[in-house]
Amino acid sequence: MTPFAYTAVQTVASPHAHGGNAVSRTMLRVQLALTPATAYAFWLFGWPAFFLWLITLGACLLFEFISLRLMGVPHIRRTLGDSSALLTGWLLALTLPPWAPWWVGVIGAFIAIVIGKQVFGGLGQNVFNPAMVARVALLISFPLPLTQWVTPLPLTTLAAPGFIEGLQITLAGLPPPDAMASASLLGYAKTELSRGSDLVQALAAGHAPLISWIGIRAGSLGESSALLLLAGGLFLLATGVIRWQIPLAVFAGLAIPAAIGHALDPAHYLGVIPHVLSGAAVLGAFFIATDYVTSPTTAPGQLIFGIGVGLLTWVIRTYGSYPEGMAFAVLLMNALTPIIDRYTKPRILGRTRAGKPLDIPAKKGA
Amino acid sequence: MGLMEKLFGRDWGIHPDDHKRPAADAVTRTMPVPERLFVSLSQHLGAPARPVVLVGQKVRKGERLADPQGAVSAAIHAPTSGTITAIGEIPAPHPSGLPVLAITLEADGLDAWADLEGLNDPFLLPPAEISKKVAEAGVVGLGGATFPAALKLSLSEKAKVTTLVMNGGECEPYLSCDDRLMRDSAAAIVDGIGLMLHATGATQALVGIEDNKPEAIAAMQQAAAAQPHIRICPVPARYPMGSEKQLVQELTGHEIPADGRPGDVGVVVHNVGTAWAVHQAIRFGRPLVARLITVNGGCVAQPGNIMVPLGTLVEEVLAFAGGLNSAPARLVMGGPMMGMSLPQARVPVVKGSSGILALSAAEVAERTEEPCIRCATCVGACPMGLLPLDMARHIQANDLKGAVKTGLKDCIACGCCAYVCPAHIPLVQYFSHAKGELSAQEREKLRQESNRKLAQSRAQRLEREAREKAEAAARRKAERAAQAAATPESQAPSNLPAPQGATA
Amino acid sequence: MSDNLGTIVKNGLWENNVVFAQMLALCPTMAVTTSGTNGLGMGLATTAVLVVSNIIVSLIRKTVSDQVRIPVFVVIIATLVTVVDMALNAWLHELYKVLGLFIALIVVNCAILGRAEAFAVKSGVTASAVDGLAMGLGFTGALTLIGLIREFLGSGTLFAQASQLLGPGFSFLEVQVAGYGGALLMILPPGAFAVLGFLLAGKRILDDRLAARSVAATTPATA
Amino acid sequence: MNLDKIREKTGYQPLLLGLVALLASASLAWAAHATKDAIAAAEAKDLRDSLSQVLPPGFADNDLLGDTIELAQADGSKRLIYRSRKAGQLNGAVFKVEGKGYAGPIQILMAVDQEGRILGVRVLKHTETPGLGDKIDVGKGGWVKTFDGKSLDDPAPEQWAVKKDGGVFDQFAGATITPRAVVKAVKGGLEFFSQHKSEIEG
Amino acid sequence: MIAAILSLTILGAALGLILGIAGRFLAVESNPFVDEVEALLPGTNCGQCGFPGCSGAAAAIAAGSAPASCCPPGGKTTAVAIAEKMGLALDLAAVADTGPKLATIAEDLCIGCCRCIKNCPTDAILGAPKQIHNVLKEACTGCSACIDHCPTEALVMQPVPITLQHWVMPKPLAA
Repeated sequence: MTPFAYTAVQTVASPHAHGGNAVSRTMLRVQLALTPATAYAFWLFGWPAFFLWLITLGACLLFEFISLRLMGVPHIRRTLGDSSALLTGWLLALTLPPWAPWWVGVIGAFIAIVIGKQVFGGLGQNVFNPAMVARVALLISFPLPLTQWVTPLPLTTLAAPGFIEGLQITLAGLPPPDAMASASLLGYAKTELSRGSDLVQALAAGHAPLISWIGIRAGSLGESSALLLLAGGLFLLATGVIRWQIPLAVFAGLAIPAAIGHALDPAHYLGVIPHVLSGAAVLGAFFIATDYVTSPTTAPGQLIFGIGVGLLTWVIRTYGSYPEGMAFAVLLMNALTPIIDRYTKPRILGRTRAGKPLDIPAKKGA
Repeated sequence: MGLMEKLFGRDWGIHPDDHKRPAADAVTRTMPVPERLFVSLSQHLGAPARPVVLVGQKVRKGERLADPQGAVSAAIHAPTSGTITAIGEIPAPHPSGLPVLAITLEADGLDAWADLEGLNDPFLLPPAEISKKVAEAGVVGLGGATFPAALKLSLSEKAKVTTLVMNGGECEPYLSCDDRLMRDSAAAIVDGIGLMLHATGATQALVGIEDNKPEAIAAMQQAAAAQPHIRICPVPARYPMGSEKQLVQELTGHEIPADGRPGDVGVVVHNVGTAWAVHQAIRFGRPLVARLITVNGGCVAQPGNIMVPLGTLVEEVLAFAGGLNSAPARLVMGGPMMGMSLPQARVPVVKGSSGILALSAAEVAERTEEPCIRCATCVGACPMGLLPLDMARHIQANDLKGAVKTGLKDCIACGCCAYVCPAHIPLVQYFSHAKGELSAQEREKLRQESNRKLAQSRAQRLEREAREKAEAAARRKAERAAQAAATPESQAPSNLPAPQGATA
Repeated sequence: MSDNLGTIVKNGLWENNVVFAQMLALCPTMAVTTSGTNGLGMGLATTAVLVVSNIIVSLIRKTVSDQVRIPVFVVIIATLVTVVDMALNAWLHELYKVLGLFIALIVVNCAILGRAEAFAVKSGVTASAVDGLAMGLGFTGALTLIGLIREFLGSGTLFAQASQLLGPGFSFLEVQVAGYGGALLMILPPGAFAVLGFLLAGKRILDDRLAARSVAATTPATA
Repeated sequence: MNLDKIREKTGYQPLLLGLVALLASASLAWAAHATKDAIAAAEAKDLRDSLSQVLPPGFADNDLLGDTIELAQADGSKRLIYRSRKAGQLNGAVFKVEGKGYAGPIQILMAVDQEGRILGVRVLKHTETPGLGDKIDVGKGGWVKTFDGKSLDDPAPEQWAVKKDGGVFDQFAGATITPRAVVKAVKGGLEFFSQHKSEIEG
Repeated sequence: MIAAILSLTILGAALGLILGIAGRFLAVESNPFVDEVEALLPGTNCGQCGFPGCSGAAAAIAAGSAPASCCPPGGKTTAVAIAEKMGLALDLAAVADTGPKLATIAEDLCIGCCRCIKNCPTDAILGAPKQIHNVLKEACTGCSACIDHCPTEALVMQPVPITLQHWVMPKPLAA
């Protein structure tokens, strides 16, 4: 027998065991899932893209630190350590034009962290997806730098800007040379449509869907490789970080109207493949719409939410004035999340959906 | 609604590491009676028992120490023979560390039973007689809720119960006392089930045993082979399968209405351990004075199941079990999911103690609370279909009404939500706190109600007294006036009726 | 109610500021503050209506019965606003082109009815006039501040077109930040909400600090 | 009877509210009367100002507002033409055209001289993306002034397009649709003028 | 012009008539909250709030001149209930809820003067002249009306002891 001294330090309730899941672990997994696509995008767009990413992340952490400090939150280091701010910055960076100047990243970080998140009360309290708030605010405020896409210039090619040149592009805000100016696939389609051209012919010239898969085309970092992002998304599904409802519903909401429209009038409606594989569809479906804080909590609610995001994206892409609508769609559905949650509450065991106790069944064999 | 549930299923509950072996496979040990026992008077749900012995009195094992008091209560018996040395307060086996009244019994070492008589053919007795015997033996639900068993037996007779659900689920990790009991004493349990069937008037018994206990299932199937109305039903291992509502739904398909009892769907639920205690009480007349306890946890040197006399200190049980490897981070009475953390080791074992766990820091995995990120893992885990995150949010904001609206009263405190929460939010503690506050408010309301009545009756009394005084004064005045006016007689009669009219 | 005039002025300008403390009249606050000039113009127009309506209400306060109090006030305010609207259109046409849409909004500006109900109906003419002026100037100040911030961040200018409102002599107010195109969001409604939110937070912090300081000043030093 | 008592009478309420309404409407009537002329003058001045923006200074000496003609367009709707004269001699026309922009219609006012040369172009109203398409505003850039002096023959009809489409007009970085729409609308205006020249002159 | 002025005047008069009639028939006599608030108060008229009895306090609360938390014996529960009824925001931190208290009598000091008995609003004190008095725990509201009347300071307010049955799990400290 080993004698021991034991006195409980404080009164704690059950349970006295824990499954071991942690917020930081979840965030880490999301970052892991983003890494391959991001690395590929760095290769595709070179040093400026890397610098912009770095600046955005750094600014997010800085603004988070300042906000927490101002609000007098204890254990700032621990709160920073849950890396939610890092993830917000990362997602934001993935939606920016790769060669955008540094201040785009910094202002974006300020909007995302301070206005999008901390003003609402910090992690878990924000109504809207902070990265998307920043993305939309930037797009509306600074339309020019936010719509300047460049043709991919892989790091390994000779013409790619070197380290110093990359720094100049990001820090001095050198606009990309005219020859490099390009449009994303959706932007190109939108322009062609407004010219009154036939989409079938316009797309035949140089924008084969295959390229969407490999991702060598103009666009933000997060548009660059649907394939790698898909792999990351599947990793999140497999590790249980996200559930299947939102991604599937987003794709369904986007693909079904796209298929119908394309079948009816291919000259005016893009097909399913360009819709799903270009723009922010994959990134949005797996990484943005699935944000825990701003999406519904129940499975049916998540399905409704996802379909709404997909459908609105399609509507904005097709009829709106912007070529891409994922960010707007996510924000709009974020606003609906409390209502969706309210009407998709799970049924409580022993109660009807309305919350009344179940009737006592008539006794059998009495 | 129906389609929704079919499509998405009710994927409730969790699958924690069960940690049941090797404790479940270790041979059951019986603990010798320690020198001194502390028999708590609050070993059951309901009012504490009222002691019927005096300090200095000698008792034999099984003699009654305390009578039930009130509608819901249970008798308490001497766990061994010896002398009563004190009746006073000792620390309760409860997280609050508050004192509880207990009888201290100095063992004489003989462990001599009182003269007890069992029944040879209890099936000839009317069911009510069985319930009475069970009540006399002080049997309570041994699953942990400690509801007086006899009450449930007799209540279910009134409620026209057709099915007796026996809970052998033991879904709590670490615990294996029911498992062990079923392996060792399957025949006694089956006999107890038979007696309970008789007492309740139910026509069939369904014994739900989680499929992670194949030995227990086999033993029970063998013991019940001859009795077709006692069916052994393996159920999938999933926490909290052993919770009443979940087990009844799993076995019978009936959903117990909220605020209702299993009786509402023609079912009564008892623990297999209770069946064993009923068997002991009816066949041998032995009251509940000892129980099988699982001693387990990372700090326990030789985990296993031990038959312990009630009133033994946790400290002594741990010592008998082989001591501890290291100082525990937390001592728990019951299972890790719903058990109570103990303030210290010098608290007695009671009827509801299914396990004593000495958990290491790694097992407890204590972490600081972080902000909720609304990941909704808790929503998926909740076996009741609640939204733990919303309830906790209401309680954090002191909005008890909002919490009740979101289903606080339906919460069974199973701990699934807190177990899976990545932000380490002590959800169950929020809910327990809120439930406690609610009942405190309820009590306060009742108290104010009665106070108001008292104040009103006092006000009425004062008014009456004042009025009576005034009337008396008026009467005296009138009398004096009458006397004074005795000579002019004509005025007296017209003067007198006035005060009388006022009183009427 | 009508304590000394100094308190009334302080109340209107700061303590009980229409926008920052009472959070009234947020509709015009959000709508017109796309530039400092617009804010100033709207504020001054509102102030004019507020002063006159306060005076009239105070004058007739003994005559008006409770039953028709609110309709009477509304008719008075609506008339005043319509007159201001016509006058601006006729004689300050350039400003009218900017503010025209919003002038009509003054009718439903709860700050005006609010002051009539909360102050003028209980106070004398002088106090009511001072209250109207102070509240109006507080409102003007708030609108101008919000307008300036939004204008600066949103279009990189300060007091653009101020000379059209105040006369050519005030063209020195007009500032243009070279090389800054502005963040357009700030001119759009979300920018108004964000700026107002930050200003409200700022005022709270300032008030807390002032309160803490006055407490510190009144408690004698114990060291 | 004092005022407090009278105020509570049921009959007092209609009297009071009626009186207030009477006074209010009377003062409104007076104000409307007093400002009527000034408002009309200010509005006429507005229109005149915008018309004179597209005309070179001193180009016209007549009152354009008083010298208008309505012509039917291809779709049947009417288009109002203001005729400019110097010393009684017709020397140009001012009219509105509409282009289909990126986010909605773009209203353009243009002036053309007798030879079919553009005297001036101004965008009156548009909903183009701020920061991108809104450079067609004269306040945000001098782009619309590049139309001055152009006619249907100069540049050649196939060069009446933005540079990206092989034309002579600049487009702005990030936005092609808006300038394209304006060019198309102005070209349409010129064509309209050349078709209806005789009617305008007549 | 005349028509516009005339129609507006008639409209004003007509609406004024409607309001005048409505004012006559729809007048609300008293504040409806008073009774409801009084029902929430303990009703013991102990006077700790500083108002003449519970009805006085209810009137003051309904009129807004007293806070919802003005009833010390009612404690947090009553304050919350009243605030809810009145739609008021309640600063719970301002409610100094020290927990329920009970009057207790120190037996060695009590001289059996019966003065406390006369002042107890709920008849919670038992006793006779020259006998040691006793407080009925169930009936004591903790209003402390008796305390000042004890000539020997035998009456003391003591917190109600927490028992296992009354224990409430503490709220987790927010992170």
